[in-house]
Amino acid sequence: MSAHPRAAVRPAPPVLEVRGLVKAYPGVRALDGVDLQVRRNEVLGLAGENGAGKSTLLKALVGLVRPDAGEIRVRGERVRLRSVQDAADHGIGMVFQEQSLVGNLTAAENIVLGSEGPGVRHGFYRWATMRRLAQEQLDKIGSTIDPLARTDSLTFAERQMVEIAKVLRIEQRTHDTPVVILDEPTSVLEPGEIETLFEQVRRLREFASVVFVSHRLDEVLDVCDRVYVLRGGRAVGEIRPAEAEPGRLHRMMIGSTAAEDHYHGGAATPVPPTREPLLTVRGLTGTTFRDVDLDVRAGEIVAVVGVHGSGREELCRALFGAVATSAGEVLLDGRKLALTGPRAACAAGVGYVPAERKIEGMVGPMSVADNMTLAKQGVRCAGPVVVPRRQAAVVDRWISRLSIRTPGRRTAIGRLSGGNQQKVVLARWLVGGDVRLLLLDHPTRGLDVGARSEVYRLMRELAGNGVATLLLADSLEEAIGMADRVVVMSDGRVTTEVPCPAGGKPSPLDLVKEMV
Amino acid sequence: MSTPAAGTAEPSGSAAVAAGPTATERLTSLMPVLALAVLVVALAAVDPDFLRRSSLMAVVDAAAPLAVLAAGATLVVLCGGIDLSIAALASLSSVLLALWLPGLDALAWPAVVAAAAVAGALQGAAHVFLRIPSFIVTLGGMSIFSSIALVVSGAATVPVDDDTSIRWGFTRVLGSVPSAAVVAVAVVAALALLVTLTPLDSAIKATGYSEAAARLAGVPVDLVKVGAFAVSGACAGLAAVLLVARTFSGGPTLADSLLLPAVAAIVVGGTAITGGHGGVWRTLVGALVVTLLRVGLSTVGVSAAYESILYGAIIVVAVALTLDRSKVLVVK
Amino acid sequence: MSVGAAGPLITLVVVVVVFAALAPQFRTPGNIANILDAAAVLAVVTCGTTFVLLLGSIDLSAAGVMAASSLTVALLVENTRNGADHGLLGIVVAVLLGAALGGLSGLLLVLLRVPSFMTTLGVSAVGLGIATLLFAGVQPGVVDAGLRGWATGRFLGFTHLTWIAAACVLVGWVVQRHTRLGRYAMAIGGGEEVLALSGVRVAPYKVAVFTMAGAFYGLGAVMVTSQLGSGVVQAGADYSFSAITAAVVGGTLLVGGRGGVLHSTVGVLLLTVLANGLVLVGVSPYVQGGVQGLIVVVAVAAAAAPLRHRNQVVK
Amino acid sequence: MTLTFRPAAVLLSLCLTALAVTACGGGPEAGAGGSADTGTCDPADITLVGQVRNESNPYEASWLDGGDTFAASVGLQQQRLTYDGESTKQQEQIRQLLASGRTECMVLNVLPNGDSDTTPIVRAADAAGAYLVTQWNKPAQLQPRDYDRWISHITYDGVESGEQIAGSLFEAMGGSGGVIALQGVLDTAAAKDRFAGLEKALAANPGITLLDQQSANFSRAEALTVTETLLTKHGDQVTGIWAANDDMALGALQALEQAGRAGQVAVVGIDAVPDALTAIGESRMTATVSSDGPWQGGIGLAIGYCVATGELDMADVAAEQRAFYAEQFLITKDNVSEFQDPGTDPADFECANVFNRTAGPLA
Repeated sequence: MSAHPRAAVRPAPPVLEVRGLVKAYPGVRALDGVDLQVRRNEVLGLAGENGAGKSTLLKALVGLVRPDAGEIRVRGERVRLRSVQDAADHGIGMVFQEQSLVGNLTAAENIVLGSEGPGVRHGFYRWATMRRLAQEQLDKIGSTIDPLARTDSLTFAERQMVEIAKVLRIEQRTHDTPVVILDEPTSVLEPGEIETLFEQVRRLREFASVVFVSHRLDEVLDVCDRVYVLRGGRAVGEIRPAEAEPGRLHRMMIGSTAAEDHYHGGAATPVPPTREPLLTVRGLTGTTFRDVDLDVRAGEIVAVVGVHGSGREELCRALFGAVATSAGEVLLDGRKLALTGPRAACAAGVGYVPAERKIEGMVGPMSVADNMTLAKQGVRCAGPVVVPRRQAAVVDRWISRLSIRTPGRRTAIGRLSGGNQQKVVLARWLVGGDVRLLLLDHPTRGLDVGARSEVYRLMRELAGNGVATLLLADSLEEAIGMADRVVVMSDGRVTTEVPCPAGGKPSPLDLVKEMV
Repeated sequence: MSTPAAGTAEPSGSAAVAAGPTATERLTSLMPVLALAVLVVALAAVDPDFLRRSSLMAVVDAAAPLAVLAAGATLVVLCGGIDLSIAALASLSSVLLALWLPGLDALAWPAVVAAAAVAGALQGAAHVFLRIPSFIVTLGGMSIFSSIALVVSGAATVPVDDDTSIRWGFTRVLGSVPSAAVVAVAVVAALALLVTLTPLDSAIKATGYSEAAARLAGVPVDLVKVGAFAVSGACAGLAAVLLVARTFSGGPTLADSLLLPAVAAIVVGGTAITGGHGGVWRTLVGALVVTLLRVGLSTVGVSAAYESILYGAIIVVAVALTLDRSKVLVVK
Repeated sequence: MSVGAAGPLITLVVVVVVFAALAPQFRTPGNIANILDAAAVLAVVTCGTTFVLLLGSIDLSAAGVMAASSLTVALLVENTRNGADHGLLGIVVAVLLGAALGGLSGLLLVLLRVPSFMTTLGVSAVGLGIATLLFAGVQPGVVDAGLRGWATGRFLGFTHLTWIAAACVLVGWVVQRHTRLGRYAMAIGGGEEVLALSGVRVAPYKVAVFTMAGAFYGLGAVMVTSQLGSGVVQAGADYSFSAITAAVVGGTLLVGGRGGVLHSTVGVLLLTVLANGLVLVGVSPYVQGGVQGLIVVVAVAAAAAPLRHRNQVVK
Repeated sequence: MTLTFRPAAVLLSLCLTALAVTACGGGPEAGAGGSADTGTCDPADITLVGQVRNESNPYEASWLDGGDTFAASVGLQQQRLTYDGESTKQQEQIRQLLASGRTECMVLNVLPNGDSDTTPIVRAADAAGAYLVTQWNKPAQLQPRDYDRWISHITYDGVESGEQIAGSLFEAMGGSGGVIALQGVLDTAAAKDRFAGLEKALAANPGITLLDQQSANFSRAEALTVTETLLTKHGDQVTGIWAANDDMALGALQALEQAGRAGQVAVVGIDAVPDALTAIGESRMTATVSSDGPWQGGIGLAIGYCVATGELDMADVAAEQRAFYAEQFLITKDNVSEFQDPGTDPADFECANVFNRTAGPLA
C-alpha cells in the first residue's frame, strides 16, 4: 500500500461527533457505545460486517432511529434527531442503499423533494426556479443530466448522481459544511461507474464531509481518509489507509484470523476440459444479447462479466426462461431446454438466484420453511398432499446444514438478516436434490464478509458435487476468485473467454481491458 | 455472523424450532369472530327476540349464498387480484339454471356450475395472458355477463316450475339447520382443505405477496391465477343454485346487488385486499357480519337512513379491527 | 401528453371514425355538443377519482357523496320544499360537503390504516344515509333559475355544463402538473416510502387528495341536480365504477403514479362516445353494456400489449 | 402447519357448535299454513309491516306514509322496511322478520322488487302464517287463492294506463307524428304491461310511428341521457315522448329543455308524482295516470288488519277480490287540481270499504 495522497490533510475540528451511542433491540444490542468523529472536509470510511451496527448507526445519524443512550453532537452542539428532516436541518443527509428516488417525477423534483423552497410558491410549482435549483446542485458534482428528465429514464449510476445532488441540498439549510452519508453506494455499480463515483466523492470532499460505508475493503481503503471499523455495536478501531493492509482490517472486522483471500476457501478441484458440457448455449439471441455461445461443464463455475448494458443479466434470465428469446437453442445434458418459462427450467433442474433478493428472490412475509420448499413442493408432499412433518424434517436439515440462523422454520423470512435470507433462497434449489445448473445473479450482493464466505463455500461444495454454476459476480475479484473460467460480454455479445485455474488467476485489470 | 438475526427486532431468545405467530397475531386473526359476537350481542340488546334460534338460523340462511359467492372470490383476492364479475356471473347462472332445469333436470345445476367455472377461467386467462389488470377484466366481464343474461332471458325473470332437483339448496336438515348453510360450510371446508392440504397453500400466498418471486421460484403463477378465477366462477354458479332454490326463479339481475357485500365479506373477514394474507374461513365469518348488517339492522327497527349510515360506519370499524397490518406494509 | 396516452387516444379516434361512418346522425354538430354535454358530469367526477388513483388508492365513494351533495344543493337553493334561497352559497356548501366526506375517507385511511377500498365504501353508505335523511320523502325540485341554467344555457353552442367540465379538467391538469399537491400525489403513487425518507409527511397530502376528490364529486352532484331539476338520492348511482373505468381505459393505472387528468378525460370521452354511438347505430339496449365492456377490455389489452414482458406483475 | 390452522379450527368448531346447539332446540315453531283463514288476533297484538324499495323516491315514501297513517288510526305503529331495490335483500329481510316468532298476528304489505320475488315472499309468509298483501308485481300463474295467508294482490292495469296516456299523447300530437318510448326496468310486469298498452294504442292510430324504444330503468337520470341521444338520432321527427313512469317523463322534460325543444314535444308518464302534477298544471306535460301511493300503503295493511282481527271474514272475500286491479284515473290539465293534494281518506280503510276501489279482477 502506497501512502495515500490525502492522508496529509490537517485534521479539522469535528463537524459531527457521536459519543457512547447505545441502541438495543429485544435480544440484540445493535449499538453498544459507539464513539466516532467526522471532521470537516474528510472522507470517513465505516467498515464492518452486517450486524456490526453500521445500519443502525446510520439510521440514528439521520433521525430514523432514536438511540437509547449517548449523544450526537453537530458542530459541538448536542442535538436530538427525530426525523430525516431534522437531520437535514442540521446538515446531515444520506444516500440510501436502496435508491430513494421517485421514478415518475423529474430529476429536478427529486432533487428538491421536501425542501422546494423558492421552487414552490403558494402551492404552485415554479418550474424555471425548480430547474435552476436542481441545475445548481448537479453542477456542483459536475453532472450533465437534464434536470427535467424523468427519473426512471435514467441509468442506475445517473440516478445515484441525482441522489447525491439531492442530499447536497442540505447545504441550503445549514450554510455550513454538510455531512453526506453514502450507504453502500457501490454495491450495484459496474467497475467503470465505481471509478466515476470515487471521483465524485473526492470532489465532494472539497465542500462537504463524507461518510462512506462499504463492505468492500479495497474501496474503503481507496477512497477514505480515515476508516472506523465497527464490530458488535462498537467502533473497535480507527485506521489510516496509509498504514492499513487489508488483512489486518479484515481481521478487525470479523474479529478473528480469517483467510486473507476468502475466495479461495475450498480446494477447488480443476474440472477436466475434456468433460462434456452440461449446459450448451448456441446462438442465443434476445432483446439485449445476440448470438451467444456458451458452455458450462458439470462441476464448473463460469463467471460472466461485463459492464452495465452488456446483456449478461438478461442472458442469465433468458436461460431460466424469465425473459423471451428470439433465436438460438439451449441444451442441458444434450437435451433441448424449452425456454418457455421458469417452470420448464425448474423442472429440468435449473435453479436461479435473482439479484433483487427482496423483490424477486424471497416472499418476505412467508415463513422460512415455505420459502425453502417453494420451488420443490414435492419434498413436502406424499402424493398430492402436504405432510407437515416431511417439510419440517427437510427444512430443519437444510437449516442446520447451511447453518441458517433463524429463530425457527416458521419465522417470516423477511425477519432474517440478508445472508441468512440468501441461504434460504439458495437452499430452495437444493432441497430437491435434483439441481444441475445454478444461475447465480449477484448472489452476494449486500452480504457481509462472513455471509459471503459461507455462500462461497456453499458454491464450491455444490460444484464439487457436480453442479454447474453460471455466476454473475458482484466484483471482478469475486468472479476471478470463484470461477474456473470467466466469460466476458460486451454489447450483448460474448467477446472473449479467460481461463481462471487455481494458481493461475488473471488480474482484474486484464479483464477490464476486455470489457470496454 | 456472530449475532443471530442481526439488526432486526426479532427476539433471538425464542429460538424454538418452530417460532409461530405471536399472541397479537393470533388475537388479530380471531378479531372477525369477536366482531361477529359483538354485533350479535348489540343487535340482541336492541331486540332480545333476535337471539331466538329461528332468527339466528335466518341470518345463517341469508348469509349462505353470500358466503359461497365470496369464498371463491377470496382465492382471487389471496392471489392479489380482484373479481368484480361474481355477482353478474351468479345472475347469469341463475338464468341459465332456470332455463336448463326443464331439459337437464338433475344435471342442470352441475352444468351451470361447470359453465360458470369456464366463464371464470376465461376471465382468468384473459387476465393472465393479455396482462390486463383483474379489476378491468372482471369489470368488463361484469357487463358482458349481464348482457348475456339479459339476452338469453329476454330481460325477463325465468320461473322455475319444478325445483325438485335443486330443492336441497333451500330446505332444513337436522331439524332446523338451513341446508344452504351446510352447503356454504361444506364449500368453505372443501376449499380450505384443498388449499391447506396441497402445495397450493404456499403457491397462492407467494403469488399474492410477491408475484415476481413466486414466478422465479417456478411457481405456476399463471395456472394458479386461472384456477382461482375458475373456482371463483364455480362458486358464483353454486351461489346462483342456492339463490334459485330460494327464489324459485332465475333473473338477469337477481344477484347483481351482492357484489359489494361479497367484497366487504372478504375484507371484513381479515383477508388483505392486496393479496397474500387471509383465508377462506375468514370469509365465512365476514359473510355473517355483513349479513347481520344488511338484514339485522333493519329488522330490529333501524330506519333506512340510519341503517345506511351505521352500515358504513360499522364496516369501516370492522375492517380496522380485523386487518392484520403487520402483513401489509403500505395501506393504499 | 406522453406516449402512454397515445393508445387510448387512437382507440377514441378509431371509435369516432367507425361511428361516423355507420351513423350519419353521429357526425352532426348537435350530436357532438350532445356527447360533450353527456360526458360533462363523468368528466368532473373522473377528475376527482383520477387523483385518488394516482395515489395508488381507490375511491368508491362517489355514489354516496354525490347523493348527499345533490340533496344539499337542492334544499339550499330556491326549491319546492322549503323557503331557502341561498343561490351560489348553496352550491358552495354542497361542494364543501362533498369535500368533507372525501376528507373523511382520507382521514379514515391514514388514521385507522383501513384500505381506501373499504373507507370509501363506508363513506359512500354514510353519504347515502345523509341523503335519505335530507330527502325525507319529498323530492326537492330546483326552482333557482341560475342553477337550472347550468344545464339549459348554452355558450358557443355548448351547454354551460360542458364548459364547467372543461374548466374542471383544466383545473385538474394544472393541479396535477403545477402544484405541490398534484406532484406529491404522483410521487405517493410512485414511491410513498421515498417521500417519507425525504422528510415529507404524506398523510396530509393523502387526506387533501381525497378531500379534493370529494369536492369534485360535490360539484358533479350539483351538475346532476341541475340536469335533473331536483335533488335525487340516486344522483351518483353508477359514477364510482364508471369513473374508475374511464380513468383506467384512459391510461391512469390502478397501481398509482401513472396517467393523469388528461388521460382520464380521453377515457371519459371514449366511454361516452361508445354509449352515444351504440344507441345511434341501433344496438339493442340489452347488448350495449356487453359491447361496452368488451371494447374496454380490448382497448386496455391493446394499450398494454406493446409493454408486455414475461416476468411482468399484473394484479 | 397445525398452528396456522388454529384460527380456522376455532372457526369451524364455532360454526359446528352453533349449528348443533341450535339444531337441538326443538321442532319448527312456525305453524305451516294452517287452515285458519280468518284470524282472531287481539288488535293490540298485531304487527304491521310495510316494505318498499327505498325511501328515497317520493312515490314509495308516500306509500310508507300512508301505511303510517293507517297504523295510527288503529293505534299501532308500522315497521318501515326498505331494501334498496335489491331482490336478495328483500327476501332476506322478509325471512328474517318471519323468524322473529311473532308471525301469527303479523300483517305484511309488500311491494315485491320484481315478479320473481313474489314467489319466495308468498311461500315464506304462508309457511310462517303471516298475513300478506302484495302489490304491483307477481308472476301470472301465482294466485293468492292457492294460499291461506296471502290475502290479496293489488295492482293497476298497466295495459290500460299505458294505453290511456298514449291516447292523450296522440291527441296532443294531433293524431300524427313520431314517438319515442322510454321503457321501465325490463324485468317487471309493470314495464311490460304498460308498453303493451302503448303498442295497442299504436295499432289503433296508424298516423303515429314509434321511432325508437329504449329502457331507462324508471330512472330520471338515465331517461335524461337516453332522451338526449334519441333526440339527436331522430331530430325533429320526434313530436311525442311516452314514458313508462313520471320520473322518466320528468327526465325527458329536462332533456327537451336542454335541447331547446321544451313545449314542442308532448310528454306523458304514469304515477302522478307531485313534480309531474305540477308540470301538467303548467302545461309542460300532457298526462299521467294516478297510482295512489298513500292509499296503497294503507290499504294493504288495512286488508291484512281486518282479516287478522276477524273483522273481515275470509269467507266474505270474493275470488276476484284476491287479485284485483285498483281504480286509476287519467290526469290531464283539466282534472289535475283534484289530485294535487295527496292524502288518505280514513273511510277507505274501514273494513267494509277495503275493496271499494276494485276496478276488476286480474286478467
